[in-house]
Amino acid sequence: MELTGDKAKAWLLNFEAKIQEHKAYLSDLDQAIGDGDHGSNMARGTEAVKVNLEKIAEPETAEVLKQAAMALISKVGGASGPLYGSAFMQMAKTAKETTDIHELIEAGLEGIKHRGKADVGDKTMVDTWAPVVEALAKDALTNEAITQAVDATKPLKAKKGRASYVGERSIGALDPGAVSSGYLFTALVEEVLQ
Amino acid sequence: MELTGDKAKAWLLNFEAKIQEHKAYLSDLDQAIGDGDHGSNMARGTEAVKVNLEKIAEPETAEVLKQAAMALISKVGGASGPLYGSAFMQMAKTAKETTDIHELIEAGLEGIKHRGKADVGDKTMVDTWAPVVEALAKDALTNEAITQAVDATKPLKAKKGRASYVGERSIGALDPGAVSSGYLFTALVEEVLQ
Amino acid sequence: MVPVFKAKEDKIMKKIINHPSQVVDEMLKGMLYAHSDFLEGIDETRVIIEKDKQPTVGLVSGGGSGHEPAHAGFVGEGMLRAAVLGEMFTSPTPDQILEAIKASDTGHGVLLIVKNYTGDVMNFDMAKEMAEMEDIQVASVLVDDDIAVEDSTYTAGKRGVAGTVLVHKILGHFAHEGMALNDLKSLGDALVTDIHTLGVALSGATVPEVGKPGFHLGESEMEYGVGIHGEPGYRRDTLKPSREIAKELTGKLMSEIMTKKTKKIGLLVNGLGATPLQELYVFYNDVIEELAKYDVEIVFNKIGDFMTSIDMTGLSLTVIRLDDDKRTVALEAPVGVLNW
Amino acid sequence: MVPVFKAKEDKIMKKIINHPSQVVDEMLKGMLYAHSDFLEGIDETRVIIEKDKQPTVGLVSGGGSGHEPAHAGFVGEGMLRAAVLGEMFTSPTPDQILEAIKASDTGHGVLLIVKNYTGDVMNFDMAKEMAEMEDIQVASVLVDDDIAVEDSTYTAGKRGVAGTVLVHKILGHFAHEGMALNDLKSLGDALVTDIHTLGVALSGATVPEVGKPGFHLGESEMEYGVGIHGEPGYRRDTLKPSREIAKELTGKLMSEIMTKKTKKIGLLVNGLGATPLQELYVFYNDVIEELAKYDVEIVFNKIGDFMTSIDMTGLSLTVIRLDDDKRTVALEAPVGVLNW
Ligand SMILES: Nc1ncnc2c1ncn2[C@@H]1O[C@H](COP(=O)(O)OP(=O)(O)O)[C@@H](O)[C@H]1O
Ligand SMILES: Nc1ncnc2c1ncn2[C@@H]1O[C@H](COP(=O)(O)OP(=O)(O)O)[C@@H](O)[C@H]1O
Ligand SMILES: [Mg+2]
Ligand SMILES: [Mg+2]
Ligand SMILES: [Mg+2]
Ligand SMILES: [Mg+2]
Repeated sequence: MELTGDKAKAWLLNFEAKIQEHKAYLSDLDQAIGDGDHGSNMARGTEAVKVNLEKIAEPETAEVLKQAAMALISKVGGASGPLYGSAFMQMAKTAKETTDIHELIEAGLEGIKHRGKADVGDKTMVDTWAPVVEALAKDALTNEAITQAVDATKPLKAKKGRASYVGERSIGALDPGAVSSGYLFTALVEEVLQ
Repeated sequence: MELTGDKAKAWLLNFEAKIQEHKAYLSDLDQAIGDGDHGSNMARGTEAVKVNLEKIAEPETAEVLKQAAMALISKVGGASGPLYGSAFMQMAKTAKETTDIHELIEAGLEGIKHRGKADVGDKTMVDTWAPVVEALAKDALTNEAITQAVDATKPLKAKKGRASYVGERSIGALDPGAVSSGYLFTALVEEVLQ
Repeated sequence: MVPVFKAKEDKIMKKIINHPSQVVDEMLKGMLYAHSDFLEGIDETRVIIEKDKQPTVGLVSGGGSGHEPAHAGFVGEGMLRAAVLGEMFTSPTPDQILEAIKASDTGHGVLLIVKNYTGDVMNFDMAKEMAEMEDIQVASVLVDDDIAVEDSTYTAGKRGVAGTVLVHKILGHFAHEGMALNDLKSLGDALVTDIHTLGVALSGATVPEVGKPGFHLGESEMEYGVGIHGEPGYRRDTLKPSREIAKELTGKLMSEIMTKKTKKIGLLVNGLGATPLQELYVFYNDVIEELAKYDVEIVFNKIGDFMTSIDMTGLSLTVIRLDDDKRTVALEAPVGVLNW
Repeated sequence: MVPVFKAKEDKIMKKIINHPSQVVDEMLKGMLYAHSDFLEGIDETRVIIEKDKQPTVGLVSGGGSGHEPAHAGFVGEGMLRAAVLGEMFTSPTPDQILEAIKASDTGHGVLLIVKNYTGDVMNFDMAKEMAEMEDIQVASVLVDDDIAVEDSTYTAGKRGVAGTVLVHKILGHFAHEGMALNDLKSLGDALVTDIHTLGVALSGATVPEVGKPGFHLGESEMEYGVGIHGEPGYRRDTLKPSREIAKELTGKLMSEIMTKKTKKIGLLVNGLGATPLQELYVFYNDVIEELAKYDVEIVFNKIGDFMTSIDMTGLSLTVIRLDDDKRTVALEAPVGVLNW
């Protein structure tokens, strides 16, 4: 399936709304195994994304993705800023050649892995992105698949990011970045895939 | 009545015991209108007095009073140190000429007034010392007279020392220095006058 | 082993110490271990003194402990020659002060800088009398910068608080330049009339041996005009934003300092011990915006912990009149102390 | 008007601020108001930079806010050229770091000093890539002194904490002396392996926008090995006397540093924000007595608040290997910054 400029914009605005709604929840998740700022980091970032996107009258896929990347990189900070930022930057670059959703999200995942050096099973956002990419390859991305991927971070022991400091104690908690990525993909399902 | 060296020593050892016993109470009184250290200040000081006096095998009035003065001056600090210290220093000087108790305590009161510039009614230890001196002049010092003097500091507004900072709020509280001076004179009654 | 310190009411006091009664001595030992390159102690006393004494008037200050870095943190070239440390919140005794005076005198006399509290005044006075009997020239300057307290014949007068550190710095500079004792004394007496301070507290200070805060403020309360020993202030209020605290303090301080047609001032924002530096800067920002209302130039500032009250949260603001540029030069001069 | 700040659970946060979301910006404004004689900001960023830039390698550091005086308090001659301030406890963003790099370069390149946190590393890396695209020479040194955290391929590695300030000071001195970027980088890479830190907390830190402490310690609890953002440590315990804390920390730190047959060390006792200076000295005294067990000479020390965690009570101890006297010279060299 193709990601048009309009759909891309709608997707990211929906993502912003979800983040704002669940801001406190994301911070609480981060408080448990990190430093408690993931909600405010993402809220600050997606609000900047929204501001950037609202300026675009005739959305063009690569431009929308690039504007999102710029906003995330320059407003979030912390770990999630460069990671989400790199994901969208890679997507923007790829969008110059293809707007196929699977290929775009796969490029995003590569951006995250390149920047953060995390792998599947390290209890990071990668654990949401990787199964999503696989589902998209089979054209089978559903809210259930997303929830399943997010929930699967619970039993994992964190090996990357701030949560790795708590070691064993991270087991049993959801990864906040995996959860915020979950919202990104539910928004994708709602705005683009359905 | 005369203050012999033996009696002087017994008096001050009794004073020390009373201070140790009521240390917490004195600090609590000071906490209410001062800084809460009068009990520990006096405990530290009278303990040093005791150490000094126990070294004296054949007590001589002036020497006992001087040793007490030195201990109080060098161990108490705060406001009460120089005041009690000056009182005993004046008493020691006077003891070279007379050992009459009334004259000695009167000299002590002068020492306090000279050092602290407080007058009767300022809600300080002077409000215990002054009536005691008067009672001694009439040979009529009793525990009741002492208690009455101490209690009379309650309705006063403090005009000297740390308690003056709380102004009106000092009304209704006993003055800690007046109370500790009360113990000094009850000890005098017990060891010397009775 | 006593792992925790039970205070009254069975509350546990959270401090990194060994025993409440040993704090002052162990702190002093720690200071001497750390700074023996230029500071030394005097045996059997709690005096900290410069090793290398220039042939100038020696400045001696001190007071109760609990105000660190005051006063030992200001001993060194161009500031104090010696600091005398009392028990926690309790003036040191005359014999200790006397030792500091004797060790500080190089034949040019000694200037005592005393905060105006009954205890400090009397103990330093006694020490001065003793030193004079030993033929040492001694003068003293009394600092009473705290305008929270009424100054009248019916009180012990205004208290000496954070502004004392500015007196150390300015007089320390002139002493270092070789000024004579009498001149330092006159300069100091004039100086203290141009320094005004007001403090606010968000919580009380806990003296280790007492084990509970000197006063208790409710969850949403603050107090204006507190002293540095937990002396109560002039008003208890609900917690206000920094901007309003700045407005109240600058208003009161400026109306004091403007009685002299002041054109140039210096500012000292002093943390009371447990206040993060970030809050001191937020507050400084509000002070500056507040001062835009006045026709004065800010020619000097200092922000940090200088005269604390153990672990009190809160701050004080000091305004000093600097129309005489020599004072500013003295404040800006480099100095060989730990915490200026 | 909102006089009090309701945090979650309806607890009131006691801070001298205006609004939780404005703390960083107002603090920055306060700093620039106060120190415009030698520091300036860069418009539209949260960068604080030296006004007078020598033609040498520029050192740029930074990180989340809340660690004051780090890092802005260390900007000036002989130390950092610029500090980049992130949100509270959150790494600054690459575009801000890039502006700091551009403004710090005098043609001799820029050295980034980065604390080892995933966020800081990634943001500084991105900025470095961007700067290289603009043909600025950039190198970076990663500080990971916190031995509380296991260093393995299964973690993000050791954290950068108070020891970072020693890296600023030593590399700052050599940069000031004219050392080239590559040499500074090699020197820094070796240096960080010789700096080890451990912290203890008696209470958690409260981020203004969160409104409650990052972790809660019971009335008689303390935690060993905490990080500077409220990261949990390696053991929770009942509150111990200073002597025992000193024993535990020096034991762990010395066994780390003695792997290199160290003969000379330096010590940094760092308050975490709300710890009175008197406790830092009591603790220092215990550290020195503990170190008598080891055959090492203490040739440098520093005691105070350098890398704080907002209003956390607690402290950290850093041990640095100083067998190379050049490091000691660099640490002792005079410097033109606010809070060294
Ligand atoms: N190396 C990494 N690779 C991928 N994701 C990571 C990595 N490190 C951290 N993350 C993600 O970032 C999230 C935390 O983001 P955030 O709280 O905003 O940043 P910070 O940890 O700097 O406070 C984690 O929940 C995790 O999903
Ligand atoms: N000027 C003064 N003259 C006489 N007594 C005074 C004066 N100032 C204070 N006092 C006495 O000292 C007592 C307080 O002593 P203390 O608590 O030991 O010292 P500090 O006030 O320095 O803490 C007061 O209760 C009062 O009786
Ligand atoms: Mg986080
Ligand atoms: Mg008292
Ligand atoms: Mg006292
Ligand atoms: Mg963070």
